[in-house]
Amino acid sequence: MLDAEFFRRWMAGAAAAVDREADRLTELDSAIGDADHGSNLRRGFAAVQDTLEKEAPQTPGAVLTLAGRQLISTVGGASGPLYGTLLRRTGKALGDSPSVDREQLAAALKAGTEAVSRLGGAAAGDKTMLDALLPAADALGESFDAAARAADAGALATVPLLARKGRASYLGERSIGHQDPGATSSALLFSALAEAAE
Amino acid sequence: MLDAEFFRRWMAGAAAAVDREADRLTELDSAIGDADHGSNLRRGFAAVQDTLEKEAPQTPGAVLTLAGRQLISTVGGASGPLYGTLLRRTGKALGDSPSVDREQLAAALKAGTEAVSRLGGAAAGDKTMLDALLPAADALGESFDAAARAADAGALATVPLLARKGRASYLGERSIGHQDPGATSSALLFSALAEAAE
Amino acid sequence: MNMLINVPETVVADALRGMAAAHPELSVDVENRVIVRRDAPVAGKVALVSGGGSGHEPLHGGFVGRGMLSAACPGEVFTSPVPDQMVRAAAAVDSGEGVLFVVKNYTGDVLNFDMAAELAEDEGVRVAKVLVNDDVAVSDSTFTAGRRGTGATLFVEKLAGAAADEGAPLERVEAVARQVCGSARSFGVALSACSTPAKGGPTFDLPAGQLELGVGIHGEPGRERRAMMTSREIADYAVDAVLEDLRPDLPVIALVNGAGATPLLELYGFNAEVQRVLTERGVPVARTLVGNYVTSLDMAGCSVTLCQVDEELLRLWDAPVNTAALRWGC
Amino acid sequence: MNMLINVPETVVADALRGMAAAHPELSVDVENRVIVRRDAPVAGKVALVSGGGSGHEPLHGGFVGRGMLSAACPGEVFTSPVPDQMVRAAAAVDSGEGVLFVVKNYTGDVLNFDMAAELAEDEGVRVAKVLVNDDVAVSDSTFTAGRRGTGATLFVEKLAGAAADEGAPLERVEAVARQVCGSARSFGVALSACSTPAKGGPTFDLPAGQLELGVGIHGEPGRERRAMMTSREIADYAVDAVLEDLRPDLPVIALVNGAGATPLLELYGFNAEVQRVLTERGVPVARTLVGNYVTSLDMAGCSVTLCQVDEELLRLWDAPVNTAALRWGC
Ligand SMILES: Nc1ncnc2c1ncn2[C@@H]1O[C@H](COP(=O)(O)OP(=O)(O)O)[C@@H](O)[C@H]1O
Ligand SMILES: Nc1ncnc2c1ncn2[C@@H]1O[C@H](COP(=O)(O)OP(=O)(O)O)[C@@H](O)[C@H]1O
Ligand SMILES: [Mg+2]
Ligand SMILES: [Mg+2]
Ligand SMILES: [Mg+2]
Ligand SMILES: [Mg+2]
Repeated sequence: MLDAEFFRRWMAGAAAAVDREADRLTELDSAIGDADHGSNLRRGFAAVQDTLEKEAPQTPGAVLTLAGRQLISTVGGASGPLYGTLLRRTGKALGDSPSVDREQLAAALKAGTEAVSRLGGAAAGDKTMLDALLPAADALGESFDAAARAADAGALATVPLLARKGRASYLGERSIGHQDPGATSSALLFSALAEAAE
Repeated sequence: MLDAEFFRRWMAGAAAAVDREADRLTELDSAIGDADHGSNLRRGFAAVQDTLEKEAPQTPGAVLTLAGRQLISTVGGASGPLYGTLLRRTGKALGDSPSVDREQLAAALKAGTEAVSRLGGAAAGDKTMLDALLPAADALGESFDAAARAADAGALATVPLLARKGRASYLGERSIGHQDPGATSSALLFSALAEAAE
Repeated sequence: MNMLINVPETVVADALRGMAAAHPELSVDVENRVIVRRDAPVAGKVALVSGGGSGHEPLHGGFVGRGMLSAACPGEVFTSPVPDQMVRAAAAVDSGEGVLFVVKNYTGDVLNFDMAAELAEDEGVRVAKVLVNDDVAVSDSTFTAGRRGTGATLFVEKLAGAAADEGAPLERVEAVARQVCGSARSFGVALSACSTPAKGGPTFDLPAGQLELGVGIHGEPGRERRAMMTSREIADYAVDAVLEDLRPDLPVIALVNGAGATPLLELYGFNAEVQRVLTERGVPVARTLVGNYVTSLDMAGCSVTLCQVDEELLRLWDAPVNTAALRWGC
Repeated sequence: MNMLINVPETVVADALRGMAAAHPELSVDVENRVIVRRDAPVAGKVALVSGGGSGHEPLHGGFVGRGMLSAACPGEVFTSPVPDQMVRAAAAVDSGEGVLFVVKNYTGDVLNFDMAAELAEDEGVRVAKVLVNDDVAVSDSTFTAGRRGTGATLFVEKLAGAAADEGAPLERVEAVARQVCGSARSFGVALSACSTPAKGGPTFDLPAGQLELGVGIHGEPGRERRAMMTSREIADYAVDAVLEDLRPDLPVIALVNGAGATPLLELYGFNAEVQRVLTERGVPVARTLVGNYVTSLDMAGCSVTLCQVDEELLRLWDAPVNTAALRWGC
């Protein structure tokens, strides 16, 4: 069973991964966006760490809800509200039980990704974070590692796509051949989840 | 004896020389000034040509006075009033006789260069047009060619000088090693005079 | 690229401190990143709140004051602000008559303002929103994020701000804003790329001797790249691009806007060409504004915005405005 | 260096046409290159005329209007105007109360304005002249052309213009101008070179990662060249350079001026540092103006001008001004 401590570990791992990979994320965003995805998420997840330490929420749902709220309050850009909504809605779906199992998390993440899709109006294949999030949430029913692998594969699969949402969509055909930064950071999120579960 | 026709030929020759050498003058001005001496004088002497053709003044004095006024009205910068004053005062000193001799011109040019020195507050050795004008006006007592040679030598001799007047003075020590653009254009003026006398 | 900064991380906070010092008529909350007119809330008047990524100054902070914005929310450079800023701004400026959010059409701005609107309404503020999407370089398709918001923002903020200043109710202020959004179109041109502090260098490559036609205000790609053109040719291209989309049957107000690093001397010369094309195309020009109003950091370039105006909009344009960057009639 | 121009030869004329179109409140004589406020001559009031090379916009044309200049005479880019322009301007604006020439200290400007003054006086206009030489980067020595005129020009034109607007006689307007010249000092910094249209490229070489401390507004060399500094360090250097020369025992008005291509965002951040140094040095700041007012085409950089003010000068600063680039109180 996964308790609040597990979810705090996940968020800490995600923050470390984003910090480590910030330059690569910004580089990817530089090619098809505005070169801020790495610094946006680094700022956001650092704030998440701060607030989780300060407020020490005691349930899985509370950890994710608080983390999501904090991302919304500190990231800005497109990814702030989207990642914020992902974690907040996932957290809300988890309710207030002190621990949850992997299947419950998978179901909650599906609710979260649906909320992301509704908020941003994007679907699978639009070359966004959803191309990593959707398959990962699906594969989580199987295992943590499967989810991480699915997110990685989804991120990689954005390379040949034409962007239809977000800033990259202004590039039209020229967006083809580049990996989506948001899908790449989503893959980091699921790697951190798998590591937390080890 | 030098008549109005001679003076018109001189001005035409000066205009041609300035037009031909404008880029070199601007290049010299770029090193120790603001890169406009060539275009300034080209604009001015082209206007002098226009006005001399239109108004066809009939005495040496009238030719130079009109040319000087036109330079003042079209050049701007430091060199406009200075060259304008040179020609205007030289013209006035020539009076209204229909022709003059070389000695009279030499004396008038001395009055002109003195007016330049008074107006700009510069003296020999300050690295200005005066370093070509003063020796040239002196040598004109001897011959047209001697005046042209003296102007050339004077311009060349500005290279090692430290500028004390005009824009080049801001450079301080860094003005050393560059030939003064105004002294260079003055040398062109006296070459044109010698050619007109041939 | 030499920049006049300390470190990239503090650029926005530093600018806000500098703005506070220069403009005692503004109340600048540096920590929470909200710029509010000092006399807010103004009793009986609708308030306008806008915001967006920094780097487009004087937009939006320079437009806070009587007759224009009640508050502005600056985000990080080229990054939209967070909802907390807009919620705080709305609370500070709402007199009870409601608040209009002026939002440029970028995914980040839209999402953050949407969230802010929900939160502000939860706190009892009546919120209306208007989306500015005037950049004709982008085809407005459901398969993209849609047309970008650029120079028309100035018109929306000025004209709706004037309506609010006259005491119009929220519905009317919103209607004016929508009318302006429908009546104003822009086209921008980059003669050089811009550099963000975080990147420390140009955010896109523009080879020497080339220009980008239809560039966005964050350096987003436009319609095409060409060998450098004359001011005359650029005016023909830009004005025609706008007129292809906006066929005015009324006079226009023309905004000839500098991207940041183009000298005002050149911008005025460009305006002469813009006026020439408009005359040739038979479009009467009621007013013209030339200057750096919606910039892209140190980008060299320009944009043309045309806003078709009826008598009422023209009257609102001429109405008093008293902000750091736009001031007349008071 | 991509420029928004047609050909270098027409840059000034094109800009004047564009200015005329944007500013119906000005009367712009494109052929003779004179910008005059449309209501000139104003009966019973002293007139102010200034001018200089183009490329420093909005200086001087942007400062023509009530409470500031009566007319401006733009020369070619970085080349002082010719006397005919100032004579024509003086004739257009003189109401019989006399004209003050505001002249920046460059050999060309001084000589041309001197000639114009003589000619205008021949035509019966009473002329007074004031020489602005505020740039502390140059040591004021009889062995050079003396200190250059830069940012203080804005203060001379504003404060003497306000005195004239109040109906002060020529002697008094001239005295105010002289007082301001004695009370204002500037220091400029270049983060990049500027490019003139005629040259088509940079007029001086500034290696990447270096800055020129004490640069002139035409890119004239300053005190020294150094590796790039932070905004904080530059503010320390610039303010201290000014304060070394001007030791105010009264409050100052601070002008934090952009050279042309420095983003307003950075300029506001720089202002925060300027205010910090002034506070540390115990200099009270009465007013602050931040923006691009005395520019050098597309140069990146900034300058600081401090003008010590007594109560009377401060009152004149706050007095109404209505020009293209500076407008308040009316
Ligand atoms: N409408 C959308 N739906 C889902 N994801 C989106 C949408 N728009 C953008 N994104 C994601 O956000 C990422 C960009 O995030 P970021 O760079 O932080 O924001 P911004 O684009 O505002 O600068 C993109 O790579 C993409 O994955
Ligand atoms: N005070 C002065 N007296 C004499 N000649 C001067 C003086 N100041 C400048 N000059 C001359 O003028 C030349 C520069 O002319 P120009 O480039 O046309 O004007 P500006 O310096 O205003 O750009 C200098 O090379 C110098 O010979
Ligand atoms: Mg981005
Ligand atoms: Mg010169
Ligand atoms: Mg962004
Ligand atoms: Mg010059």
